[in-house]
Amino acid sequence: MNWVNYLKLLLLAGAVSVQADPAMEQLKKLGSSDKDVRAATLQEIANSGDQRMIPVLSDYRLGSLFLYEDNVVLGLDIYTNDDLDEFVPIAELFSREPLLKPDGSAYLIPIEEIECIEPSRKERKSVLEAITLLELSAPDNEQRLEAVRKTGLGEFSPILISKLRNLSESDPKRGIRRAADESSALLQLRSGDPSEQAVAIEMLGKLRSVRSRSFLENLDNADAPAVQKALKRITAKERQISTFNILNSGISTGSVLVLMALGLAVTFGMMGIINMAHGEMMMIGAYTTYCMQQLFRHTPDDPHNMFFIIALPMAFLVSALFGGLIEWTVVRRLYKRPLESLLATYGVGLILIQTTRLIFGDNRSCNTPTWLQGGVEIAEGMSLSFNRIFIFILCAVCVGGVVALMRYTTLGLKMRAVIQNRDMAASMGINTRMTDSFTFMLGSGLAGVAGYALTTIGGITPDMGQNYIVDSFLVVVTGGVGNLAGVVCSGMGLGLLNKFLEGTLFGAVWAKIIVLMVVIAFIQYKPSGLFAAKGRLADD
Amino acid sequence: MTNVETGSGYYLGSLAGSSAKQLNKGFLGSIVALASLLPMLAYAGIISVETVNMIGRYMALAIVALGLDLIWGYTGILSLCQALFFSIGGYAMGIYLAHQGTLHNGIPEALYVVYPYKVGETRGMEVLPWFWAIFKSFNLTLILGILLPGLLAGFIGFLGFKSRVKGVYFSILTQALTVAAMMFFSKNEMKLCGTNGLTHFKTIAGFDLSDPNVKIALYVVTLICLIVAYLLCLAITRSRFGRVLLAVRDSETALRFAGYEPFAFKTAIFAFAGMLAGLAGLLYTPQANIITPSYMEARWSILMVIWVAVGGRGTLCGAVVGALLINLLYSVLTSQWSIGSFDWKPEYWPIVLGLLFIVVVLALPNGVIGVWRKMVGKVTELD
Amino acid sequence: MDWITPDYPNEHPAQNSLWDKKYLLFLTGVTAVFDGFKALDIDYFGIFHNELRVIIGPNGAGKSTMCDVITGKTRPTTGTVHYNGEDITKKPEAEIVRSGIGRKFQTPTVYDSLTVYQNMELSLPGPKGVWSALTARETKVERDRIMTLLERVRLLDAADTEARYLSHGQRQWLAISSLILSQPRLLLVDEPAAGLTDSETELTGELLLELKKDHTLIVIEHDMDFVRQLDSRVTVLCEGKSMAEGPLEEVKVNPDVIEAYLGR
Amino acid sequence: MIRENFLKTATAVAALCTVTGAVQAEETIKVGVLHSLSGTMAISETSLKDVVLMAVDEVNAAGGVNGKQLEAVVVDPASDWPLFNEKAKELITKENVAVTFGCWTSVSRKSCLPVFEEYNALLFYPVQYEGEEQSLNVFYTGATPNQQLIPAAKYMMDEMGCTKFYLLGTDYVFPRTANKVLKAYLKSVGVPDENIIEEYTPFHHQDYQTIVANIKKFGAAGDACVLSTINGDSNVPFYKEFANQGLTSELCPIMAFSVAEDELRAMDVQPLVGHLAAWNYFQSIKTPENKAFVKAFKTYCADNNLPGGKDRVTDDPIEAAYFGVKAWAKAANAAGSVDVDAVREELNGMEFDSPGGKKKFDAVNQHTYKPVLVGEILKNGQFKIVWESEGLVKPDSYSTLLHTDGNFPAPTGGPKK
Repeated sequence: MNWVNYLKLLLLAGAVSVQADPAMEQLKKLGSSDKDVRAATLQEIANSGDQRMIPVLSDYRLGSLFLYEDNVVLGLDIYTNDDLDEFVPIAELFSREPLLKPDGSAYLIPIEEIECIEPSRKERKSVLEAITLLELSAPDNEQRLEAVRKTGLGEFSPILISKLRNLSESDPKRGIRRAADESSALLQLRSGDPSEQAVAIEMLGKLRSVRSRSFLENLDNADAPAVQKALKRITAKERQISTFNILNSGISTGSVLVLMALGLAVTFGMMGIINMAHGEMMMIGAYTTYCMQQLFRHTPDDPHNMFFIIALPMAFLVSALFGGLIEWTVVRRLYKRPLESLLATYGVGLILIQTTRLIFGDNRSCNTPTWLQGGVEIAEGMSLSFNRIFIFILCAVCVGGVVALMRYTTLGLKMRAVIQNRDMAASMGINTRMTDSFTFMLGSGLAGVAGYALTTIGGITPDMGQNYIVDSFLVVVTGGVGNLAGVVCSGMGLGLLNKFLEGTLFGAVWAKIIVLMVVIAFIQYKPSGLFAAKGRLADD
Repeated sequence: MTNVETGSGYYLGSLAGSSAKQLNKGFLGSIVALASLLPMLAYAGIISVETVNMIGRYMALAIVALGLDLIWGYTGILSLCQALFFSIGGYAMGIYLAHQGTLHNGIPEALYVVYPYKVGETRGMEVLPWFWAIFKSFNLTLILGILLPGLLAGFIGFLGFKSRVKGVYFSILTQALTVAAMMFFSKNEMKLCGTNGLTHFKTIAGFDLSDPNVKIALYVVTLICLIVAYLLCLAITRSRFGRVLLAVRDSETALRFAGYEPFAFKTAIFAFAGMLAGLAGLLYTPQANIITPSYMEARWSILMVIWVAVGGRGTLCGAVVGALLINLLYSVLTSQWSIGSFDWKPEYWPIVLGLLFIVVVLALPNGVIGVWRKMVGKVTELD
Repeated sequence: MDWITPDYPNEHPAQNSLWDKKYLLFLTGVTAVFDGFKALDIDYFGIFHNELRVIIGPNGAGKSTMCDVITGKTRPTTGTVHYNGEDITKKPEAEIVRSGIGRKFQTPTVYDSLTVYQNMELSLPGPKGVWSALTARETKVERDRIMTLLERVRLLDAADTEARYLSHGQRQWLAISSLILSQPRLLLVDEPAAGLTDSETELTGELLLELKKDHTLIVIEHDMDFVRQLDSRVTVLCEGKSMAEGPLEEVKVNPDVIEAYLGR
Repeated sequence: MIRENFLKTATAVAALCTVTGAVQAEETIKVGVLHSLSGTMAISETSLKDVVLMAVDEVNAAGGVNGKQLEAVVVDPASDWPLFNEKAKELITKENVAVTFGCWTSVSRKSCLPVFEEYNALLFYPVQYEGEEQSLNVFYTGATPNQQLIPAAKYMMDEMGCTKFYLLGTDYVFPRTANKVLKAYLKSVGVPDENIIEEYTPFHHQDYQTIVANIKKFGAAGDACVLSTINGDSNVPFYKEFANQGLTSELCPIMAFSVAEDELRAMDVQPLVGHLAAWNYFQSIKTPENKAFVKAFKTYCADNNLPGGKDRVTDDPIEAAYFGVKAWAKAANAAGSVDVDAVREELNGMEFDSPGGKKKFDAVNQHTYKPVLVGEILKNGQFKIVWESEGLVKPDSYSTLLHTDGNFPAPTGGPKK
């Protein structure tokens, strides 16, 4: 592995050669005790356009820069030994590679022996502004867009406006050109010059800039027709955005509900088992995901996203196995007494929750894989988060999978046969015990998948399942027991209704109460759910 | 033929046979004897007053279980909103008791924390909400504490049973109702003191709640109420009404074609059970010294069903025994103790209780009472 | 077929006292549709007072659905049901029952956790409200009636046995005797002989024939020997339609009926 | 026969309930530990039980109280509020504990408060709460609203330049009261009504899409912040959603009042980095006393094979629970007895050392004088202290902002007449 050593040598050479770098000298000045010097230096760096300085400045803001042997170095995560003494591992500023001693070991400097270069609390804002300024010329589109937007909210400065105007003319991305127009108009608004303000108001109205609302409303001449006209256009835009948001969040809430209820639709809807431990099956899925994360040693700093891919089948399998175990020991004996399955499985749930608590303790977290963090903005103010998209797709795949399994496979055929008429199926030579086990395992496995998906939106606690169990039952019952299409419709319907109520007149609490009331009224009106079985045999 | 002539066997509900009747009598007698002994033991200093108080609370819960047994054990309706009716009774008594507690600037202390006067305003509008004013009267509280849950239950039953909501659908409907009610009660602006609930009570009808004599008196009242409730339930189950309830459980359709309106019977028994739960709430609150929305959590509703199941579904003494037994066990298991070299750690209680539920459901479908009867060996037929 | 066609087909039966006198029960234009499937489609169907009518037909012919429609368990999609000169199409089941239509289901429905005596007790005629159930006590007369009936169906020894322990035949008899006890004017008896031994079937037949004297009966049956024993008019239902009607011997040679029974 | 049989069984049951807790040697002093070890609150309270047991060990190692060893009696009120009442009775009447350390939620404290007053027993309550209460039978080692909320809001205005405030909380009494206090404060310093939004979610709420979208709209101009009293497991989905919708601590900082190091262990910390929290103690306090405390706690957890072991962290309630034990031991030693009235006398106005520095009890309202700290969340789940109050802040049991006339209810409980 010669080339690795070679690289290291190169890096070391870099570390030595930084002394000649003017940026390094500037950074040292940031450590000055004179706040005017610091301010001037920051200004200098901001105007230098040196892209390397962006991460360095954010490190500076967070207090991760240190002065070591007359060099500015980057402090990595503080290392704490067993005596709680803290050490700073240091790294080269721009490459972020750990600095190594000649013998190849890392530098670990006791925190007391190293001087931190850090802005005062008040200076932090100007550091941010400096970063923004640098980012205006960043090659990365996202970064540039973000910077352009932020600029509009900062202090008025003619230089900034001219910079933004440049961007609005020359930037290759349309979105950035638009954002630059918006930001420069926002700045103009605060220029104090009435004619410039008028132009800005016109522009903001044309752009239907949502962000400018509060600025426009706070203008001295907020009642002027021009401002009102602009505000009207903005209001229209806001209405669009809120409609989009209601739809978006409604659908994603709906898909979470469907995913949670899907397993229950199998165990409860089809088999008639009231599995109160269904929520705990979700919990097991979530803890399996957590275990995978530990197994793959995934941490935010050192992402091994593979864990999340492996965790999907594992969550399904582990939950299915637990489901199989529960079926084999408890549920099997209760097919003739479905209501009593509620009691026994509640006991199972109690045991699972407390056992998990005793083994894992209470506070555990699962990190979302890097590619599910954040989201995509499809238009201004309208963004889709990746984790929500993921859950939607996962939900669709699971529903499709279950439907396909039921319709097109022999196993599915057997399952349907046993569900419809156990005795008949048995006399046709179907092993009903095996089929029951499989069906229950399928339902539990699906719950595990739901738990897996939930790790991307919420936390993991031993009793997390309890939060979802009532909702899951509501979805299945509203949909009509034993009907997958019903589950999908009611899950989506309840999700949309909830978000519609929450997004319009009511808060989250009232929305939930009203949704519950609607479900109650609905059951009154359709006592067997949305897609009830009809006919002579239906109610016997 | 002998039975036919005397007719004695026909009035026993599901407990066919005169031996069962004797057993019932024996059982009931033992419980009453033991229960009436407790206050004396407390006065003699053998057990603490707090133990009597604790048993008193569990007896109040046993009254809920009686009602639940009527609707679930006998009629086959799995209701998950008994906790709601219980809470309404509890809140009625809670509001009354809060009136008797510390007042500050004219409003009860409990209400004070959540009193929604606007920020910046001085307390100029300290008016009691109307639903607080009602419960200033002790007698009215007692009446409403039973009547309100009864009416609500009647209303829910009427709507649900009229439109023939059945089985699991009814369970989920009632569960949803309870959850909605819990959120409603938890909201501060409802002026029901939010999640903190009502607590810190001082006196009831002029008697000091911390006085041991009052505690024992409350216990005795609860015991009497339990016995009366038990006898009422017994009368119901032994009347033709009781047979109709069992018929509802077995085949509602057949009953309908025998000319009965099952919905009327279901509504009636549901309302009655609601009233029992309300009564239980009235008795429980002064003894527990607190009522909060947490009683309406899903787990409480399910636990109540479990009391009945463990005791023995469809037998009235089963409901009582189940409620007392599970609660006692819960109380014992959540404490730290050691017998000999065995150290019990309280955090293991859910595992033991969970196992118990499973075992009871799997191995003892007739609950503790079923085992008891088998042990006594006098009854061959079990329901 | 002609003899069933009403003389005044366009006139509402209830408006014409003739129908009340002639027919106890009359169905016009009754259809029952489930999810697009027409389970029942009857133009006219009537039962005279004190008639015993047997309805036969292959599986799925709509026999039980017809009972359901008459007793209000299923609401017909179209059409009306008249009983004793009254439109009962939209009445609730229990009310229909109280107006005098009793029914025994295909699978005998008894209350498993009640004793045989208690099963019978619930069928006693009289007020069936909540309050009366709380206060009701059987009179000596009522008890004797129950005992006599139980004796007739050989269930006297089992009077104190819970119904769940009864044999299939005993359950059938319990269901039938409960029905008899409730003294309806019209009895709908759905497959009374299903699953019975020959001697049990015979007793059931005897019971029904006894009832014929002062009751109107509709008996649904498969067992041709049993139908022969009842010796009465037969209606053949097929695919929800009334296919033939008349004495058994006549119906048996009807080519449509033969086709329906054997053709498939 | 039946009766006899039954009586035997019943007596056995009754005996079992009365004999819970084995008879112990007389030389020890019993102290009660009343924290939920199961149910929804176990997530927070288990750590407090652990630290109390550790403190008891330390007191014993230092010679105990008045020459006697302490013996902790642990019960599990199972997040079941009435059970707190029952367990408190059990500790006081059956176990005869000298003092009880326990409770987390306000409702659990309210539930057992009457018991402590009735028997004139002593409770140490270690969690920040909404105030509006003052019992002579409770020593409050957590913060009152004025020791946490007001300084934090002030910080957001003065240091972060925020002019708009989104008050977001779980729908229960603490957030409701906290927000009432905050609103009163914000209005008193001239923040207009339209710049304050108050919003609540149900317990265990997991779906913050709509709310975050609203915050985004509210803070579009970059001058808003969130003052969060979101409780427990709802924090994870809230912060995740916040980050996923593209909001950062720069665009709209969140100041949390219920997120401490122990909760951060349960979270994917990444989305939280840079947001703030206000407490009276952080694990990152760099004093030798605190380092020793943190180390002792980690070692204790590891040595006793508690879940999490060496990775466990300390936080504000843990410190408050810890110094509660120490302060009580100090007072009992000074009083020369564990008699409640004597100890109370000693505790009132007493100064004592704690991992977070010197503190003292108020001489009248039995709450604790504490420093106020604002911390910024780091990616290792610790806080970087960015602001510190000058000296200790006096606790207000009843908020002066709500009781502008200064007419407070009298304290409840106290010595038996």
